[in-house]
Amino acid sequence: MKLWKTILAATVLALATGTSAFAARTDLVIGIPLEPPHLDPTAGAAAAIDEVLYANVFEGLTRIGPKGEVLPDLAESWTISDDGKTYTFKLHTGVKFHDGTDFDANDVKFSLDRARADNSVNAQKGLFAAIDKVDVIDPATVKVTLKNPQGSFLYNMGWGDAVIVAPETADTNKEKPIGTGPFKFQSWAKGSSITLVKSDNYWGTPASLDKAEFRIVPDAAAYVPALLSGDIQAFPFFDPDSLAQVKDDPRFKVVIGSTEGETILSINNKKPPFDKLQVRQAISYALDRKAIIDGASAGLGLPIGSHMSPANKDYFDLTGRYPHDVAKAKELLKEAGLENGFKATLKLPPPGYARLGGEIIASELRDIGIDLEIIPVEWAQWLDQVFTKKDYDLTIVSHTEPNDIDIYSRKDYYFNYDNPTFDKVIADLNLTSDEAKRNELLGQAQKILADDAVVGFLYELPKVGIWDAKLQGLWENAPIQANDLTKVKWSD
Amino acid sequence: MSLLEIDNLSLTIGDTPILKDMELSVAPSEVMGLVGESGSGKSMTALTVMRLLPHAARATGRISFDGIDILAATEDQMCALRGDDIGMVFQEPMTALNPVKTIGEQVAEGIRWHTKASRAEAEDRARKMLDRVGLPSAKFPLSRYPHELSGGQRQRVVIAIACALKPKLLIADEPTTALDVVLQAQILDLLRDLVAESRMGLLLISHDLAVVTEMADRITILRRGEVMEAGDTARTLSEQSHPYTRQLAQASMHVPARARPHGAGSGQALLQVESVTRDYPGRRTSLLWRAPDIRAVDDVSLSIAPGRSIALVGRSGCGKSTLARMILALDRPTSGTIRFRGETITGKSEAELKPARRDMQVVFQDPYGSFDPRQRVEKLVAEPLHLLEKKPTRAERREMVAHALHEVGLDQRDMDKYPHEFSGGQRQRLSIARAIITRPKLVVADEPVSALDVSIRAQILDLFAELNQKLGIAYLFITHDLTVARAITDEVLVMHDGMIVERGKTNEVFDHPRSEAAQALVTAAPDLHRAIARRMQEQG
Amino acid sequence: MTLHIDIPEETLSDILAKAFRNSAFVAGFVITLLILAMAIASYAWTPYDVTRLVISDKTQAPSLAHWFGTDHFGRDILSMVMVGARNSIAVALVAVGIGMGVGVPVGAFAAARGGLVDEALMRVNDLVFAFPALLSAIMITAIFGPGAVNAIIAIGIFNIPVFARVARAGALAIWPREFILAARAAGKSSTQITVEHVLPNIATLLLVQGTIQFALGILAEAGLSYLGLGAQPPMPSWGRMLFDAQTRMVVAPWMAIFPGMAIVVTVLGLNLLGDGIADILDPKSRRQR
Amino acid sequence: MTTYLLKRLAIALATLVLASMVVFAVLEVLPGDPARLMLGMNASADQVELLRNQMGLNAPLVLRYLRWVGGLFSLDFGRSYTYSVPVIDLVRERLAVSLPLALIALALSTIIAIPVGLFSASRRGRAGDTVAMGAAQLGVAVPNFWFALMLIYVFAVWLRLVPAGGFPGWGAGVWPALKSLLLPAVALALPQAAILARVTRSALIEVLNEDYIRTARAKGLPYRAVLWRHALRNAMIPVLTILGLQFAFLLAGTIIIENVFYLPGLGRLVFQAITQRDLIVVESVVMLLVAAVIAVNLIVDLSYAVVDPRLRSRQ
Repeated sequence: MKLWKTILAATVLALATGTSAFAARTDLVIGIPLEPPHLDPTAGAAAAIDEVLYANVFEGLTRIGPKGEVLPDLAESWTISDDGKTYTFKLHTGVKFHDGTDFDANDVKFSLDRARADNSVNAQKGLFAAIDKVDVIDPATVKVTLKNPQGSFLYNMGWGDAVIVAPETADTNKEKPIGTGPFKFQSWAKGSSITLVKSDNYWGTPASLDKAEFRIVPDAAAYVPALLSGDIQAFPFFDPDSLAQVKDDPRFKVVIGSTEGETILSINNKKPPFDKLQVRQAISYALDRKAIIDGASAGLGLPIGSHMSPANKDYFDLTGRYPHDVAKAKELLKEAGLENGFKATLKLPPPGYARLGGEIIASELRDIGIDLEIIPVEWAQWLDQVFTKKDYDLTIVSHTEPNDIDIYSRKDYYFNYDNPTFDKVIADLNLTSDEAKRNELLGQAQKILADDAVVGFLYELPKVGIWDAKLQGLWENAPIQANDLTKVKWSD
Repeated sequence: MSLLEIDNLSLTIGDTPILKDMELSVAPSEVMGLVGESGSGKSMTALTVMRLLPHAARATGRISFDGIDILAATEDQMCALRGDDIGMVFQEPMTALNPVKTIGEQVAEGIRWHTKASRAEAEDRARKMLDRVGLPSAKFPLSRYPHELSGGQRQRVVIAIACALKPKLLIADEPTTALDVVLQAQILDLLRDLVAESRMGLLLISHDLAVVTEMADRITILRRGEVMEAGDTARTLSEQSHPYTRQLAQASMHVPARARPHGAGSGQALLQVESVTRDYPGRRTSLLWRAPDIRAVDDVSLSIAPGRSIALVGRSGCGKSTLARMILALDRPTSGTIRFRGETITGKSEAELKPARRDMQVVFQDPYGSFDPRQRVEKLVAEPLHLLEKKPTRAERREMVAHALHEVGLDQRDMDKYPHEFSGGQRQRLSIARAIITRPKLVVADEPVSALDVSIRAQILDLFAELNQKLGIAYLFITHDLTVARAITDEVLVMHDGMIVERGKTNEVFDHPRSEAAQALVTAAPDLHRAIARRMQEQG
Repeated sequence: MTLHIDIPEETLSDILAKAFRNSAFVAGFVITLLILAMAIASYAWTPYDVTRLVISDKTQAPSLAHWFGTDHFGRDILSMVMVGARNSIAVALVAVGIGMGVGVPVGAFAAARGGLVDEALMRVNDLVFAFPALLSAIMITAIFGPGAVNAIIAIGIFNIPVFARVARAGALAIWPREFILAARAAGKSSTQITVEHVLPNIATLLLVQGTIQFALGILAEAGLSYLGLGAQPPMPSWGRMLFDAQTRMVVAPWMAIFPGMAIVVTVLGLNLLGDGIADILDPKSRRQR
Repeated sequence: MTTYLLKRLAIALATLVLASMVVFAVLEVLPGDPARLMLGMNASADQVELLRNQMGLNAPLVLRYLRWVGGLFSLDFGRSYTYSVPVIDLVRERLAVSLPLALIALALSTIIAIPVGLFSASRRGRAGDTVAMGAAQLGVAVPNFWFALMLIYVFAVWLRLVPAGGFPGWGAGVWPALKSLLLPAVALALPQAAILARVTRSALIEVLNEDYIRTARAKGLPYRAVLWRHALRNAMIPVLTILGLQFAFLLAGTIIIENVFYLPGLGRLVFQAITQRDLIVVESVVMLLVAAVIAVNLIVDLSYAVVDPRLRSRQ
């Protein structure tokens, strides 16, 4: 036995030296759940693209800050005409792309025209719909004229899909992204990791990290061991389900923030029996939001009553509209002539909130006689069957795009909801840019959605971040799906 | 002092007794014959001497070899003896050699292991040894593999391995049982020469009295693990003082009483075979062409009259079984026609063959292989009834099976038993019952008694003779054993390399064989009478 | 590589007597019986209702109230293991049934006909073998949607070539036997011979291979439901219980231990049963892997 | 010998063509539209249609099949929908993980299993045999993803000897890359070693009953020499068959292990491609795996002939 012990001791020594020694570190390994399909934010909807590149490699005219506020970025300052239709942006000078070429107004015109062109493959083409024309005044000034005033235009220019690219490298960004940000792209091992390094010709305050590696960890089971073994030092979007194992560990900091994500039980409003208001209201009464949050999100995330995130300034608390009341729910079902319940399907996309939340909701609806058959689907199938063909009864999804209450007014949207009064409110909202007026209209919109019980409003998706206790500067909230590393550094 | 002395040796495997107080001794350059029927424990004696017994075996008593106490020897001591001082030859040549090693390696291995000779030296001695056993290196280089040799040649390699180091004692356990008569004679001659040349002691184990009589100076007769009688071969077999010895000797020479076959020889031929040939495709030696076809049966013509009993005799591989299968329409001839009861049966479909099959059935050699162990006797014996126009009812079927069992000397109640509940002899009776249940006109018997012990063989031959008398069934007997042919058949056809080289009345052909192949068969076939007579003459 | 079959020469009573002296058989038989009893019992009674979620008492350690503790939704793990047994066994059993039902006739037919038919069938067999089983199972469930039924089909398909090969090897060892020639001499067609003589003699071989494929079926079902493609909630399945447990290994180890043990014990039981049967009935037959 | 080789080759090609048709047909039936997935929820229907044309998804079925098969021969599998990169580059990257992982696992499995099989065959029925075979039974019964989790928590989290997962890439040096493949290889090797040990044992026991073993012992060779010089080589054929099957499984059957250790292997590439309806990747990689299996079978067949001379002269 003695020999065996010495051999084990020797191997432990040899292997241990392999792990990194603890000097003041300037490198960081971040864990992300999904691998971006490619590295061009202007040509794909996948959130993973922005998680790696937004504010790190690419920059837009404006930028959205940690609290969702609009900050200047490549545009140093701007003036808005009285009728709110023309914006004149004053650009920073001496800015260079990572390939050394200069940045000026022409790149802005190229980027905006490219995004709103007919054959554009930009996933958020709607953001640029309001633009009438873009004029270059001089290399440092660009004038944008809108068809009609748009309150959210500056915010829209802060989206990942609105970053500024150079004409020469626009087509190759998918493989070799060239931007103006503090970090530049180094390498991409498909299926494994994406590495960024500090840009040596950055126009603004340089980043404190020299190297940032985004490592792809698809399986939640692997998050915890990766953290505990020191392979990965930060998970900005950690899986709440695995939190229990690490939250009391002094080596790590757990930061709970908010996102713009409204997690909802979407209902196909045209498909019987869901076309009856009493049935939808019965569902809302049957839902116990607290149990869902405890079971599916480890108790994190705030309940919501309508389609607005509590982190948003225009949030109206309507959670009281449908308190958890099984008796009321059964009564409503009797009114709708369905007292002995009915069968329906519940299609669940891959994320944890859906797969876990789905089981709890199925159990809760079973208490009032609605027997749900759970059908897990991949995103491709969900988009095809639910989103495009509307072939579904119920589904669970979290809408993470900011300020997206207008989706209920879109024709042919997968809710199959059609309410002219609601559409009128949204139309007025688009035309006004006065804050007080917008707040009042948004309130009306939220109230209508709650009264119509268009969907089952569940909770605001929490941003569960966990990283090394000695790491500073990572965002607490996620107003948009991004990991802004510009301010991140090690404390000791 | 004798080379090998065994006294009151008892052996049990697990809890079944194998040998009881056995005595035996072999002197240098003496041939001791050990005779016994299957299950008598003769092979186990050899394995006990070699100490190659299974784990559960327990041996008591004394075995001394050249002064060494075998039972007390350590495994290392035994390893030193085996292959060097004691050599052993086994029964089944086809599986006795390692298929993936060359014959050179297998012969040289023993030499190198015992004498630490160099590879070249060992191979040279191996080449000499193989030459000595009749496998000249010109035709049989060391690089040949066992599957490239025939059964007889492989047995010669086994003998070469056993005698490579000039052992003091050679044990041969049924060395020629799996070989045909001519090959058997050659191997026995080889053994006799080797024993004489290096003054070896030979312990020859066999169930065939005639073989032992020709070879052995002294003889020990074993029955269920006990020695019945031992002594000088000629005197023991001629005086036959012990009743079991007498029974064995008589059974070996038994000829069933055959009155005139009833209504024989008249009328139209039952079976007419006209210039039948059967070719098998040669091995494909390369992509473009293959070796020339092998002609198993070459332009054979014969006819069998109703009730006649014909023998088809020849060395193994002469094509007799192939011919039998074609007659039974279990194999299609390449050319030529076979007519049965006047209708041609070659080239007919299974349905058309049904009436013909009803009148011809088959009995096989291996009593254990010819019955499906999963079925009851009733269903097995009744299988040919499938050929009847009208399917018999269950009761009719049981009645017909009972009748058939009675005819072959078995009891009605045996119908509900399974095959494994019967002895070898009884199973061969079941096989015959199956063959006669549809009252066939012709029964083809392919080596029906060669797997049976001598005493049982005699009873089965009597049964065949009796059925020929009572039911007038014609037989086509296929055998390589001339005593069986002489005992049971009227005419004989001698086959050699696919052709019938001689035909005629059985006794006439065997007494004065004209064709060269027939002569070789007759001279090689061991005959107990002749062997005893010659032994008596030698001792004067 | 033909299979050498020595057909046993014993009556049923001898076999049973030998069976209960064979330790592998006894152990395997007892374990399999226990698991089956647990599965059947779960239809009538389980300590708690597996469909009721009680979030308030989630991830409780094993206690008198909950012998195996509770999972992340407060469900009783013992009850889920019992009901999960029902699902795993059903999937594996039917999958073996499909494998045998299709594979054995194909294998027997190929052995009986020989020549081109045999060659063609064996090529198709090799083709199915060539497809990576797990990947193809995922493709099947992706096309027809996950669920116990599709898992059965996916696993069943990949049992077919195994049984076809075993049945063909077994039949090829029987066809040259003399009692087959005797049956041909009695005018029986190759199909009749296959049914009456060949199949009964390779039955034990198939039974042994059946237990092995049954055990592999349990593991395959666990793998598929681990990937979320097996039986869907509220029907519990051992594989998905392991998946749910892995993010709580440190905090709630019992969530991983009990379903894992259930899988190990069931597969172990079945393999021992297979070994036992093989040793008892066909001491000299070599089991195809 | 050559006819044996050519015949097997012809069969292999026929199986490959058949496989390509089956794979292509199966994937045409797969529901879900890759273009819609790439553009997300906010893109309009005509934008999706535009992308479908750009990607050639609307071309007639037969044309796409022929174009794809044509590409197969020149190793140009076409471009992946999601990664918009030649599939062959993707596959080459992933093979750099899957191939070494499979080889290490196979080596581990063989090194453990053959001696154990030999040991328990030579001590058949005695204590050593029952213990070894008991362990083998357990090895087969443990689901490998459960075993993997145990390994991670012991060796990566607690002892911190090896990384808990991920693959640093061969660029980061051979030793770190090997270290990251160590645990997954052990997790994969265990069940395979258990199966291989049982097969080796039963094959050896079968051979030890043969007559030529008795002839060898009668030559005076001690038991150990008989085992190594005569029994082992004859038992190789069933062992080789199992090794062939195992290598084929290790190439593509390791999705779950690749998930647990988040390794960028071939299995996960195809699994993700299926979920993202990246048909070109699925078709090409499955074809590659089928071809690999057929090649492995061919090699196993040839190795039979090397081991057993009887097969060499067979027509």
